[in-house]
Amino acid sequence: MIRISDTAFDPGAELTAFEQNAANAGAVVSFLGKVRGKAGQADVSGLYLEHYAGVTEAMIVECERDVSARWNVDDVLIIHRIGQLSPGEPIVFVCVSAAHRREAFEAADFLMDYLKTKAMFWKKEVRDNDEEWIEPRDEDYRDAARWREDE
Amino acid sequence: MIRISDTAFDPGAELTAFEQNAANAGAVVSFLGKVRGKAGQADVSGLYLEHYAGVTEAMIVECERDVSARWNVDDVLIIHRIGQLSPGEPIVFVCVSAAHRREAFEAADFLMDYLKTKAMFWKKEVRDNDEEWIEPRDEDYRDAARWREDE
Amino acid sequence: MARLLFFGKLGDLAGGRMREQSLPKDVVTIDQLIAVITADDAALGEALAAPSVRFIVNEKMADAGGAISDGDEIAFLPPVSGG
Amino acid sequence: MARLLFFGKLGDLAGGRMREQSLPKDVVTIDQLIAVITADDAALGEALAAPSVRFIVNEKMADAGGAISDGDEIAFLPPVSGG
Repeated sequence: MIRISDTAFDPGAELTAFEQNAANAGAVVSFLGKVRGKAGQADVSGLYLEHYAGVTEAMIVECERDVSARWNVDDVLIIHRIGQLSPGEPIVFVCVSAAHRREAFEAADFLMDYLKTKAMFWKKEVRDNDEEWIEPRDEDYRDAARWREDE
Repeated sequence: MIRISDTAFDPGAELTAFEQNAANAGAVVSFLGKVRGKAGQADVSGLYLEHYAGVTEAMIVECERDVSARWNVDDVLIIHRIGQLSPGEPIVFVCVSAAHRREAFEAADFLMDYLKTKAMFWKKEVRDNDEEWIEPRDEDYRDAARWREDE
Repeated sequence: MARLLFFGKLGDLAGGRMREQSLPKDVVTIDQLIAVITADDAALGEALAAPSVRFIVNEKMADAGGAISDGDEIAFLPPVSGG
Repeated sequence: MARLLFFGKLGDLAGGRMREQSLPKDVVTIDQLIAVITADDAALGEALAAPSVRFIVNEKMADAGGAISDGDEIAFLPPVSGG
């Protein structure tokens, strides 16, 4: 399930709904990404995120299919914010349930690498005196490349 | 923080408290382990877990210190059930917050390997017609061994 | 009329996320469209021609030589940054 | 009196998680304690002597040759299974 929304969400409530629905899963891994209040030395006053409505969702659905083909997972939930966000607010929340923990960990890790380097979101950091459209860090690309060789 | 308890807990509420307290963390990874209703073909009616009060906690605190020495994490929460549990109930919940996601993922993964193969818990599976004290699977030991070479 | 979409920093440069533009008869590839835009707005044109920019035509990935025609939706994508 | 603790399947075999036992004068190692227990209860003694069983004396890891004395807390641990 994929949900892209311009309103705030509550990761704890989402985890509760997800795990109670994962009746026979032994393992549930979640990742929560939050807006940080600092970027290096600079104070961050907020983020602005945009996406390509329709296309972004369709590509994430395809990525979820890849995950299901590659790992034995029971269920996947992806929530991603767009719009204006303040420091401390959730940006992204990924939940994966599976029979065993290794699969849940790997699938969640893979989905986050996808969302960071391939999913069609654009993020502007608004700082005290300027603003900047963020691009993936080198380590984000390296993380994403980990999955390539055994594909 | 480590909490071993013989009463049920709510992972969603725990995640909410944890992540709201992780004010400047960019990444929060959680792992939830639940009682599965099946063990192979057999129906599982419940689990019974015990620990070595005092010693189990002290060793987990030491493991948390290892995690802090090895990864740049902000905070760690470990909740582990003992006593009688029914299928679907949470057994273990681990949360790790960090500035960046790779550290949060690795530390949570490491902690789960520790809890599965080294922490002093003993788990009896109660099935329809028999019961069995569980021991780690071969793959649990293999997972735990991943962390050894670069220690 | 083609529908042009600009995301991220390209939207800021273009002064808007979307514009409608009729394509001259001899503009049949993305490259050629970028040349037309550059004639009007050199800064935007240069940004659109950067090697890191990708293109989507009618919701499918395309390359700079990809065919376009009036009525298409043509999106210009700078490097993404989700999560 | 020593305080003996049996966890997991060892507790089931011993018929209880805890027992108090006074150690004979010549019982000064865990090995020797297991021999005493075996004389009384062969099944339990054999289980305690299994290579996978670990020992904790006064909250510190010990090996089978480790010294014990009256008043110690001696714990017998089968393979763990948390999480």
